[in-house]
Amino acid sequence: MPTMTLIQAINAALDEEMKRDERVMLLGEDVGRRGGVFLATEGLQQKYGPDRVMDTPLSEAAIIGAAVGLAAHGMRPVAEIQFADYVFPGIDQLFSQAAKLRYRSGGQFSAPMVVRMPTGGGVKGGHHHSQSPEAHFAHTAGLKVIVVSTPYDAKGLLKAAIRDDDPVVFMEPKRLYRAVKEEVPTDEFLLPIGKAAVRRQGRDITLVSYGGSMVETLKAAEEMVAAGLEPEVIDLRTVMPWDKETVLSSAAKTGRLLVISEAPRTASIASEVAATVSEELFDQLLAPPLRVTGFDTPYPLAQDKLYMPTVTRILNAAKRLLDY
Amino acid sequence: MPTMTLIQAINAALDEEMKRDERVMLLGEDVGRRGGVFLATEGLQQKYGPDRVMDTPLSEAAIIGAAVGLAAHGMRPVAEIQFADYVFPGIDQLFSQAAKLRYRSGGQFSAPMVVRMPTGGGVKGGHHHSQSPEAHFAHTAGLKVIVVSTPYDAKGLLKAAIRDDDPVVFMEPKRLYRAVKEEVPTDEFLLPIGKAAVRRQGRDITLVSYGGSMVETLKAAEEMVAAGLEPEVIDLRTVMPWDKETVLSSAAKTGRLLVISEAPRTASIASEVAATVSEELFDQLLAPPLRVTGFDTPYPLAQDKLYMPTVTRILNAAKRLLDY
Amino acid sequence: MVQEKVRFQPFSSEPIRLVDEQGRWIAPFEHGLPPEQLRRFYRDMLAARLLDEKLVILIRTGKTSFIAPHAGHEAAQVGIAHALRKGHDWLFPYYRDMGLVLALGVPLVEIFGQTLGNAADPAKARQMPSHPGSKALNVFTVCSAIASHIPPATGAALSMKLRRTGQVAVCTFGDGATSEGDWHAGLNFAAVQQAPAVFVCENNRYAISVNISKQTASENIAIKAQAYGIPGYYVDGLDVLASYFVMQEAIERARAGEGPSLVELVVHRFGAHSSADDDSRYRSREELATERQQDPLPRYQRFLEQQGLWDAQWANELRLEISKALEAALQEALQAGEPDPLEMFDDVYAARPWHLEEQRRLLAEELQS
Amino acid sequence: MVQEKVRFQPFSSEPIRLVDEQGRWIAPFEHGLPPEQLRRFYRDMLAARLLDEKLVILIRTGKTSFIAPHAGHEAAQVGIAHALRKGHDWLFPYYRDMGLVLALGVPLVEIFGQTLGNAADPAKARQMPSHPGSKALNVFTVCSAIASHIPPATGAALSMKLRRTGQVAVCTFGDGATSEGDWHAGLNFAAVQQAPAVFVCENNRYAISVNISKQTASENIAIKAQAYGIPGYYVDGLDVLASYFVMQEAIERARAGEGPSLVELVVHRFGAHSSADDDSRYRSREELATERQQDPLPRYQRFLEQQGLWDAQWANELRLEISKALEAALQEALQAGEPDPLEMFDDVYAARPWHLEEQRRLLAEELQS
Ligand SMILES: Cc1ncc(C[n+]2csc(CCOP(=O)(O)OP(=O)(O)O)c2C)c(N)n1
Ligand SMILES: Cc1ncc(C[n+]2csc(CCOP(=O)(O)OP(=O)(O)O)c2C)c(N)n1
Ligand SMILES: [Mg+2]
Ligand SMILES: [Mg+2]
Repeated sequence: MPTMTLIQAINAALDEEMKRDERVMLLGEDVGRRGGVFLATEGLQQKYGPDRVMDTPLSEAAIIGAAVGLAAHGMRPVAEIQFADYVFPGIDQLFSQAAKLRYRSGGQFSAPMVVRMPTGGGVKGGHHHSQSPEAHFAHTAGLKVIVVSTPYDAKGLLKAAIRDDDPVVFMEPKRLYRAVKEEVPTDEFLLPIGKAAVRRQGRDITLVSYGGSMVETLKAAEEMVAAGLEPEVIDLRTVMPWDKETVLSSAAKTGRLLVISEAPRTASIASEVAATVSEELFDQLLAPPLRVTGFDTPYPLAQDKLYMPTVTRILNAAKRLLDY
Repeated sequence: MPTMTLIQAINAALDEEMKRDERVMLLGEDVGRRGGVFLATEGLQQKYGPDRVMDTPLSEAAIIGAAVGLAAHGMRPVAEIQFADYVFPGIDQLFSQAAKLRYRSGGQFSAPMVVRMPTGGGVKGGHHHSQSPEAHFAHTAGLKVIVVSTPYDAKGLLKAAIRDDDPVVFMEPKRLYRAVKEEVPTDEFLLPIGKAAVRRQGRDITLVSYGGSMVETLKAAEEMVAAGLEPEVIDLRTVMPWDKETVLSSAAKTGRLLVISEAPRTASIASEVAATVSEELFDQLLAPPLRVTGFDTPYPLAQDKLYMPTVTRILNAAKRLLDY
Repeated sequence: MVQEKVRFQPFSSEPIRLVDEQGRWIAPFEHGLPPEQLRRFYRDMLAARLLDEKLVILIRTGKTSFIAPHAGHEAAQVGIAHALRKGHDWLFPYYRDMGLVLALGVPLVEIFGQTLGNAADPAKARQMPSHPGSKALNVFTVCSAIASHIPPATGAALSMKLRRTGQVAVCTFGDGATSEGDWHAGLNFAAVQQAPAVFVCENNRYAISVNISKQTASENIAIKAQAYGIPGYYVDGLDVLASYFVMQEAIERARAGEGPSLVELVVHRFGAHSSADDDSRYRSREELATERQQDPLPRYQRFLEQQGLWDAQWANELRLEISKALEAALQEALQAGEPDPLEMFDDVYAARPWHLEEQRRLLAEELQS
Repeated sequence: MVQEKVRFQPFSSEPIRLVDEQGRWIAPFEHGLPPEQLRRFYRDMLAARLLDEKLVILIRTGKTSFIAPHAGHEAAQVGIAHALRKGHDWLFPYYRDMGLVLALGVPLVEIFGQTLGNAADPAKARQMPSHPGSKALNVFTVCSAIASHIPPATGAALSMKLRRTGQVAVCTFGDGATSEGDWHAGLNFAAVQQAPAVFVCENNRYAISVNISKQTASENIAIKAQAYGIPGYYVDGLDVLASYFVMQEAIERARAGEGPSLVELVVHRFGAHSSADDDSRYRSREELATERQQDPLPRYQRFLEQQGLWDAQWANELRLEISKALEAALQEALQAGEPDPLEMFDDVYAARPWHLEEQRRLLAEELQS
């Protein structure tokens, strides 16, 4: 089995799906000749031509909106938004059109499309190349939302997203694009949307995270292990619909829940998971569900690393839970 | 003291602030000659002229974006978005420009502006005249977010918002515009942004709500009282920053928290309040914080009333808490 | 498209007009249409007008919650409907297009079902009235958010081009819509890709209360096509034949692979913006009276008279027949029951995830208790 | 604005050009500028070029994380800078405008501070390099989101008009920016209100890798002004005097209350899009070599020579002087320390609400431990 980086896995998934299904096409800013600013679509225009790997004008509304029409008419578009931060000029297309088309038409029309976007901080991107807007998508009925953290997942989930009959927002933590390589099968495999991965079994505390923050979460877990603890680590992978079952059964077992995400804190995915777990497991918890999140500030260039949950911050919160 | 509806209170607040400060101006679709589709700005163009009460082209990006420039240059613009549902074509202006201008310029520039919008359901508006998008705003650092529920508050808080040095999103539940009248002083008064109102003192359970859902929350409270219970009812009024102190001290007293809001459930203000209270009062709670919210579906015309938290739904949840 | 078939010049300074106020054919070419089709235009315009009147009654009698009257737009809408290939081409309409979707063949029962918001609405009564749609007829369900359907129309046209389906995407909107960013984004992308789309502005010179002078400083709407390197046609939309022929040329041009165009059909809005509006607040009754003098129906009647195709008895019978059909469909729609509240949780996704199952269960319990 | 002062026609089919490739003055009017000012243009273009080279070194040596080279844009940027009233008019620049803000007077130490992202950045190092701003000079801090500054420029211009300040808002952007919805929304509103704004496209025919042929199907950018009923000027942006004189006319037109205009300055982008880009992936080296032949600096040198204003020694000294100033400012900026991490919580709002106090405390504790 070959090893791949996350970006290579994305590229492979796109390639395979385009080969498999003629209706699959890519569109976005610089996805064609340049192969994307992160090279996610490298080589694909050469292979499939400019009609199926299409450079668009600089307009996120045009990209997402055209994807809606392409999908409604029978194509399987995969749109790229160059950075998650730039989804906002096109977000009405995502919210008013893509997310609601099936519903408003009573099931007559639908928009099976994927909107891919690099997300998150850690690459010295400042305000507009670092944000993690997944809560906006998850709060909007009609969208599925995936945030990957490994090459293997990226491939299996992107392929599943492309075949899904609903609009899927597919978020790729850019700081992980080339961070690690792992073995990724070259033959056909799909991963189920909505299913979390238990990265580590344990019984003392449940750490729930996803996306870029999985790095620090896993590091923190290692340090805990070194200190003789047994944390259970869950990677949500899909944040809408998120895998409540897996989280609840883990938290019921450990009695302690810590949710970690680099997105801003207020009204976040972390808030949702914490609120739900406290609602459903009140009696079985040994301590209150806690959150370690990004701060409620715009993303500051100078504090590119400190803005996000650090290992220290995660460990401090875990200690609070364990000492409770 | 005269009695006023909520819409009259808005109109009065705008009028007073325009009289007081020449820099205050209004802009939006139909706000001028027509006085707004809900007549919030009725009579003001006649009084202050078309330069200070300006009909704009049909573009929310132009409205919010121009407000940013007007504010940065020294005016005090009050922009109207015709329905909260239509903020999305202009949301990048709110998120990328208004919310981050002070931060990105290191405090050199700022955007003291208000974006008013009718919000929420209950008027047979279907998908696009019923939504409650406050969580999107609250999740975005740099914005203050107010959702009013009474004429008195509307006047005092709108005046405060206009004088505030930061961008404020001011949300007006449209189903309350003409629902009730109450006494509203004609002389100068301001209400503090970020301060909740305790609508009813009690000790058995804390009901936290805001905006349109205050109606059903208060009705539910009345029914509880009739059944011999003493609910405490809190109207958040500001959802960013929300008044944690008031909520915590009430929940600490009653031991039971129910948060009610007609906005969709996932990653909502209700989630945030529930998660925070469970985090901070874990030991003092007698039952898990619960939420009664709008459903995670687009807003359906046919179920205009059932989509929102009904009195029954609130009472059922309260019963769950009280029987816990 | 063969050059000799090109009849119209884009960017004219006066609106293109084939029939004058007196009903005279003033074009430099023969219309060449059979009497049947000429009468059919009248029939559809009359049906549109009578539907409008019926909708007004439904509002007055409290049977529906909202309407957006289309009276004054009939010639434009019927011209559009006849220029596209029904059930083959796609239509991306907006909320004022009831006359258009009717002429296109959307069944009256569906129209009334949507208006009543009951179980007769094939879209399950989730949107306000005036939001029709039909998968069967390729009518993309209307979305309230102004201009938000423009980029999807571009996308559908792109799909038609990529898959060589020979279809065209026709997208309608009002003058106000042209100010939205999505309008610009959609036209620009369509033009770059030479997608087979026709963008049609039903310019009634008002966006609710906002006069076009506050909407744009451009001479007219058609000239905005210059920004995209595509033709822009400035047309008298009270003239059904001008609307029809220009639309046809634009559509066939798109079908032939020559790219999109922008067609401006100048119309009047005889009613208020909607049943929620009071237009006397911003529009003088004199202005309205003058516009009503230019009603597209009598004008087209004069044309038929001049062509020797008018017959008072035929017209009376037509009116009766349409009225009956309207009433029958309305009655049928009225019979339909209320939608099942639990349908609320369907069609959010292709299948219900756990959280919607939970929320559905909560409501089901509430409804049972 | 007095009619006789109008020199330029909008919507020309060829770019407006006052100095040809050989450096000859080819305009039908006298330039009437004193030698000092003509030399100043050269000085500012050279400073812009040398700054660009310095920034490239900072990237190569790992001292900064990002730059967006402006080489090839100098004539356009210096033309703009000199046409506006410094410190009076407002500038809404974009990330490729380092040469422009320098010519406008933004101190080099601030520019380097912003580039280094340290405490020498008056904006507290919150944004990526290439995002300058200055309250003192009315330079609206650059925002990364393309075209998002257009509606704010319109708003500021509106404020200038309403309060009769006699100011003008000048707003710059690239060719790619013209595809965004906000660009359209901002220009349209400014035109309706006849706001004193000048919208300036630095058209280098690339948006990162996307050639203008995939960006828009319009003949050029200037013609897009037709959509807003305002003049659009198509200008050779490698000609500093053409850029200057056209900008001056557009700005004074706006100041005189005659409304906004769109100015297209056609330039070259000699570098890659940014330090994160590799333009050999999408742009042939031959194309680039041809463009480099049209370098605006030698062209303007030829003009000065023809005017008898060139002096090799003066030019050498100038280069030395600028290089020294650049190095001195860089050294000064390098001295500044890192920003205090706790500053992260400032300027979100005018004052910190409770949740930011809490979050700040959390970080403070973490930093102490
Ligand atoms: C994005 C958005 N903003 C605002 C509205 C509210 N609104 C509904 S119709 C309308 C006016 C539309 O005018 P126009 O495009 O000219 O069409 P007409 O109604 O005149 O046919 C407005 C502002 C909306 N539906 N969508
Ligand atoms: C809204 C938004 N979308 C995408 C980007 C990413 N991006 C940065 S620069 C750029 C190209 C801009 O090209 P152009 O406007 O021509 O300016 P130039 O860089 O050529 O000077 C893109 C796509 C962005 N910054 N903002
Ligand atoms: Mg109109
Ligand atoms: Mg460019």
